[in-house]
Amino acid sequence: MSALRQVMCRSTASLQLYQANRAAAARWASTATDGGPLDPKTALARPEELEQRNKLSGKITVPTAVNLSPISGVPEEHIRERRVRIHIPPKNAMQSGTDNVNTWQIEFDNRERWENPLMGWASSGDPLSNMNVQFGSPEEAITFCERNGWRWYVDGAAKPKKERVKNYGINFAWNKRTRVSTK
Amino acid sequence: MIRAPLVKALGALGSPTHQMASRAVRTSAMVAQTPAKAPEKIEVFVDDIPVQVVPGTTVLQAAAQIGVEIPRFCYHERLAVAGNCRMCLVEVEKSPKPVAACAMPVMKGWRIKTNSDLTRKAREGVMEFLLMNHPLDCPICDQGGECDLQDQAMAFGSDRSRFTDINYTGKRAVEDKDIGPLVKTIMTRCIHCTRCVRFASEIAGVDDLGTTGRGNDMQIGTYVEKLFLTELSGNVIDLCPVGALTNKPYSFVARPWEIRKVSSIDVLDAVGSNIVVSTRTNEVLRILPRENEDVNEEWLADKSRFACDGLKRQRLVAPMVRMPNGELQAVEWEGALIAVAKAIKAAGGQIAGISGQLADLEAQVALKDLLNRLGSEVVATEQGFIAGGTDNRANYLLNSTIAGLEEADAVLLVGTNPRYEAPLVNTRLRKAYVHNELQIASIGPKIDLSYDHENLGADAALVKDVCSGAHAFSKVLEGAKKPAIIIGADLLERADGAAIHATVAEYCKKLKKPNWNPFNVLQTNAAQVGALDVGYKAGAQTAVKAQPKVLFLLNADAGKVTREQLPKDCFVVYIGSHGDNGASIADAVLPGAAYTEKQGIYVNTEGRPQQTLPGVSPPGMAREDWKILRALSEVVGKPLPYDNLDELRNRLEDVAPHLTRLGQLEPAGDAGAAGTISKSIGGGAIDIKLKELRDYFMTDAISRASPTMAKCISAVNKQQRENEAKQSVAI
Amino acid sequence: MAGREAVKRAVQQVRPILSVDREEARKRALNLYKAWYRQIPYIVMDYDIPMTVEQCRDKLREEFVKHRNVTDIRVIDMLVIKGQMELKESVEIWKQKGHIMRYWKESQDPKPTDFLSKFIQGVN
Amino acid sequence: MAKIIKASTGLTGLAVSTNPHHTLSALYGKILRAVSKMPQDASYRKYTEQLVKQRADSVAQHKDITALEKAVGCGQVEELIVQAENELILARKMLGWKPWEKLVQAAPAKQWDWPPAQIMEPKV
Amino acid sequence: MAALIRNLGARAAVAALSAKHVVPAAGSTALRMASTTPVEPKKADKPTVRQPDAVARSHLSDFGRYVAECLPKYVQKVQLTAGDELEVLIAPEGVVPVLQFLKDHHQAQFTNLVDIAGVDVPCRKNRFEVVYNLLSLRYNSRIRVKTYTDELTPLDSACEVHKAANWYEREIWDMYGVFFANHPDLRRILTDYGFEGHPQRRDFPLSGYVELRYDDEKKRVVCEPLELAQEFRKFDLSAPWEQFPNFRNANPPAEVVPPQAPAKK
Repeated sequence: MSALRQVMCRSTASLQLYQANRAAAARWASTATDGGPLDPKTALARPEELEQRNKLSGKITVPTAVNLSPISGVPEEHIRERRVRIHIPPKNAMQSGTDNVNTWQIEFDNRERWENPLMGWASSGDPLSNMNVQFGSPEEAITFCERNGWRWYVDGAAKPKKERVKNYGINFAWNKRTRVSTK
Repeated sequence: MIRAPLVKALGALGSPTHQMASRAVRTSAMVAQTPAKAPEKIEVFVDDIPVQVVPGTTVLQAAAQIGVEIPRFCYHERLAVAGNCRMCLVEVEKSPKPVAACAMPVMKGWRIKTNSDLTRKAREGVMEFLLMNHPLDCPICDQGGECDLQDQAMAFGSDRSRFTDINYTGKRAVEDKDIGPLVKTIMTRCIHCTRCVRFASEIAGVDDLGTTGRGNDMQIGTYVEKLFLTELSGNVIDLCPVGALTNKPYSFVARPWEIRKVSSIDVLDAVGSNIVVSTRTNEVLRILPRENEDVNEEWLADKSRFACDGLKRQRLVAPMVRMPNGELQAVEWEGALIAVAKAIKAAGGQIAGISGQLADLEAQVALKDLLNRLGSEVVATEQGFIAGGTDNRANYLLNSTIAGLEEADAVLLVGTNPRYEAPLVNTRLRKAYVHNELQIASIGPKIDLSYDHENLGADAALVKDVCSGAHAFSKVLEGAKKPAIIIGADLLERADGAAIHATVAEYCKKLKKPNWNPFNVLQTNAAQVGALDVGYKAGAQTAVKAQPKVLFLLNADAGKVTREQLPKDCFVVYIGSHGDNGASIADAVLPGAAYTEKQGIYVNTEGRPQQTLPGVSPPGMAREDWKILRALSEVVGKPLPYDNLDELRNRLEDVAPHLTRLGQLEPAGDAGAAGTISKSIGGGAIDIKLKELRDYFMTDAISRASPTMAKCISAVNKQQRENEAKQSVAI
Repeated sequence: MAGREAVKRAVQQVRPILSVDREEARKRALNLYKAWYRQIPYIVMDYDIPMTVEQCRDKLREEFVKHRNVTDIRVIDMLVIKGQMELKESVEIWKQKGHIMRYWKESQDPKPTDFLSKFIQGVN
Repeated sequence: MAKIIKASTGLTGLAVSTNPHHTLSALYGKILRAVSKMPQDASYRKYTEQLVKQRADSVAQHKDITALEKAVGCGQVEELIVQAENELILARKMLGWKPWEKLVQAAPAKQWDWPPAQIMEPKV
Repeated sequence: MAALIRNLGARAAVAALSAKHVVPAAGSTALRMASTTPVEPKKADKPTVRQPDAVARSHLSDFGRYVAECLPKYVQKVQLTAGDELEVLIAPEGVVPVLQFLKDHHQAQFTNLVDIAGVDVPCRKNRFEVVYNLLSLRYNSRIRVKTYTDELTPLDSACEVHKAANWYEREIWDMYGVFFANHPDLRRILTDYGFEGHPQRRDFPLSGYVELRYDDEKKRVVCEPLELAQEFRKFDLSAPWEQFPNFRNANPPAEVVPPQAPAKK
């Protein structure tokens, strides 16, 4: 693997060097004819700087899975001890619309709250209880959690809805059981 | 359900399984894609987007398939089509006038326009009419913020009104009705969608609600003054698209937008209804149903919905130890744990555990593990069951499944009243009765099941008759495509319970059909199936017989164990949330968490494991039940090998892997006792505990602590007294 | 499980931040460590913090060792960049005493780690 | 040759040019030469050549500065010089960037979708 | 082309002036009928929705197409948002070339960098969008250049093109944690020294993770994990019914400008 990477790095680097040379030559040519200024940055740069710049303009090969928890700024206890639940928010039983349940959400496990001794408020030490992040699919949410180093579980896969045939005429059917008795 | 932490040996983060996740999703996508064997589909166009639908689909359903929700008030997925609010009018190309989307089946090639000028104008017009008589009292209305009328007036209504009559006659005003302690009515707000009427007559099977008058004088009411008393009355609150029917105990408590919603599971009966617990500032405010087609559809029984105020009363908030003077005194956790540990050490392995009605699976596993480590095997459930019948899972499950009962066409109820033992199973039976020509018979006392059924009598010997094929109803069962026999769990506690069970199981082998298991036991306790699954013995007497020196009562509150049955020096430890029967006989009380305060698995009567999620923290010094047992084990010196829930779930997976596949049903085999039938069915009448509505409301520690449930009982009693008085006057 | 392995081995071509291989990243981290190490006496003096140079160097080591398991080149680079910025803030005396003392978390009581004390204190 | 016709451009930092015609035509010539190194079918070359030639023609046609400014219609002649200088720098940089090549990287799926985070599968 | 863009501003202004404001006639009948009067053949006038000028739109989409044609290597998509705001969506490699082109090209001259903004969309593979708002004083026109990156991929700093980018990029680094390569002075700009995390990320809690207080014994400010005496209330303001379906077709959030101009008939 590492050998491969080295080779790749070398090839890209040499390619870029070549390109840079060519570009420099072209620029030199143009300078010769036009008498215009060179790019001062390139002209004045030291060779090692140039080399570094060339190196960085290439690509490196790294594993796809990354763990960003060291640089995300989230305190360690919230990474080690929390679990993320990935779910679709349930439809509110009080209403019939579905416009706000068309998304996957992540939610952290509930942590302890206590009663504030002075005022009787509900106190909490959990900054993440108010987080609200939406996703289009559980995979996106899983990727997000894994990149941030959180443990996760997916709760309640999206079930396809049952098709049901509704019929107005059944209200007036001969079948006494479906005929509505009160109006 | 994909569970990350369970995938072992995957490093510290327990990082799992794109693979599993994607497979799960892929299969579900495939299921979604494969067309059902349904008749050929026809194509219609909703806003120029082609949709394939089965013939007979309404316009509204076709639009919903591509995510276009047509506004509606009277239409409800699970109720009959009424078509009287007219809000769902949409334009269909080449149709001279707008059509009511909820009632009109689509025709091939129709072009439906849900956002055209005509459609919008029609909606604006309907909305204007609706608002003509609807008070503009959203600020003092409990529905405000989750009101269909409010939202749809915003979305689809006009921005001004032509209603000037307010200066002359004013808006219509209707007298409020008293229909019970659960549902508050403000009838002026009613828009006559008749959803409540349809629910009462179709689903609940109570023809109490109806309309009187016509036109502007139309009113929803109970015809004569009476209470709307049914075990499902709370659902009309959800159904009401406006604030006419609201939650009485919850009135003026909170606004919907400031509430935290936690998806959870109800444990007050064995159905395992999916619920949403609404909390704010560490308080449970109300409980709403959550849609689950396989369990509770969209409904919720009244006890599950309204007993949540019992979570705040009678709570155990500190550990207590009985002092030499016989009084329980609150102590710190250290003291209580040490006291219990001392007793355990003194007992020397003579320990027993009894798990009650509301215990979660985690605590049950922890208790069993702890007792095993201490050298005891005696763990039992509080509720009895037939001896030796717990090896075969099918013996104690509702094998036809709750959703499956909807398709049954002949059902025999033996010693059970599903209406009050499991109201949402009863709605399935009623649904089958209405739509599927279900024939029902019952053996037991005469009861009202909200649908017509034949009472064969109360004698236990009838079971033998029917199962031998001699009885008239046997013909019905044998001729049915999907017959089912449902036995009440309480019945099996009888002395001849095993015989009844075996007889029925034998007969069910005969009735069996492919993909259909007719043998059913209707459990009443949420914890029962889970306990039997992880290897608990059935019946509190098992534990009593062992004459233990230390007895653990895990949420055991039914009062089946008394001090007299136990040895004098027995040290009783109660772990649970409420100060009820269990705590009163205990020597040490360790406060546990109620079902809204812990993450725990409960297995419902059909064997479906589901988990609750914590919405609030346990009050005071109360802790999650399994943590108490874990802490105790460390004090005793035999620490249990799990420190957090994930590790405990791993242990649970070792014990019973099917119980960690949450939400999924594991089919069980045939029912049948392991041994031969020892006893024949004795005579004697079969009795049922929950015969009437008043018996329904208080069945466990939480509902016994609930003031709302007490109000319900007194309302039922009052209504009955009044009825009797009226009858005596008439005589 | 095969799929899982594939996920583990999957690689991507990305733009480097500072370093193109592990060796370079390691060098950068070491350089940063050295720079901090040399600056610590001045920081102790300038900010007049109630800590000895040794204590500071222990803390420095602790902060670096905390991230010993990081293998991703780019994450190492980002950590180096952030460390560099912090060093600059400290050296230029943009920070104040409180900021420097924050590394020691003095006012925080250590949280219980074993099950029983967590249980008795009632923390998750 | 050309007399100074104005005392000031009225713009801070922009001095009056003494010989705008000469400067402009030199600059335009350089731009054209730089651009001519690009491939024939590069749109940037096409459009720039077209515009610069047009302006160079105007410079050649109109000896009077006011008339020139009016003919070009893009500000004072000093501003035209600035524009031409900018274009020259750009053209030279463009030679290195080669922006006429095919798209370097297609946008990942869903990158530009709005609103994001919606479940797309049909419900039934 | 130059004239084309230049005229744009003036035309828009004229159009806005000449647009008819239909004031309902006095009298109750007119007022009452206003909402449900038959739909006129002309599109109903909705004063709350600003209607973009068609000429301006066509000019902007022409210019967008022009940019895409000149820089096919970098431009992924060109779109008009909110009716008449031109957006050029580019690959992250093209930040410097595109900005340089827009700044120095005769036809563009977007010499003012108004601001640089960040957007965090956690569900995407590249979760951050970086948005450059540019203004051309010469042509009185604005353009928005958008690109994307994730937490680890550096973007090229625009400082070598626009000096103004310096602080804006520091702000984005501070708020989102996007690293800008070749930035002359990349360091925090808004947060306190010692602050960890990037506050504008969607997964950063409103309350933050730590709290500061003055410690009387130590005589300095100390930093502790957050403990809220009163927990923040969580407001769920989403409604199950789409709130403004009537505005659904008002000004679409984004319309793609096709690479080729539609064939003229």
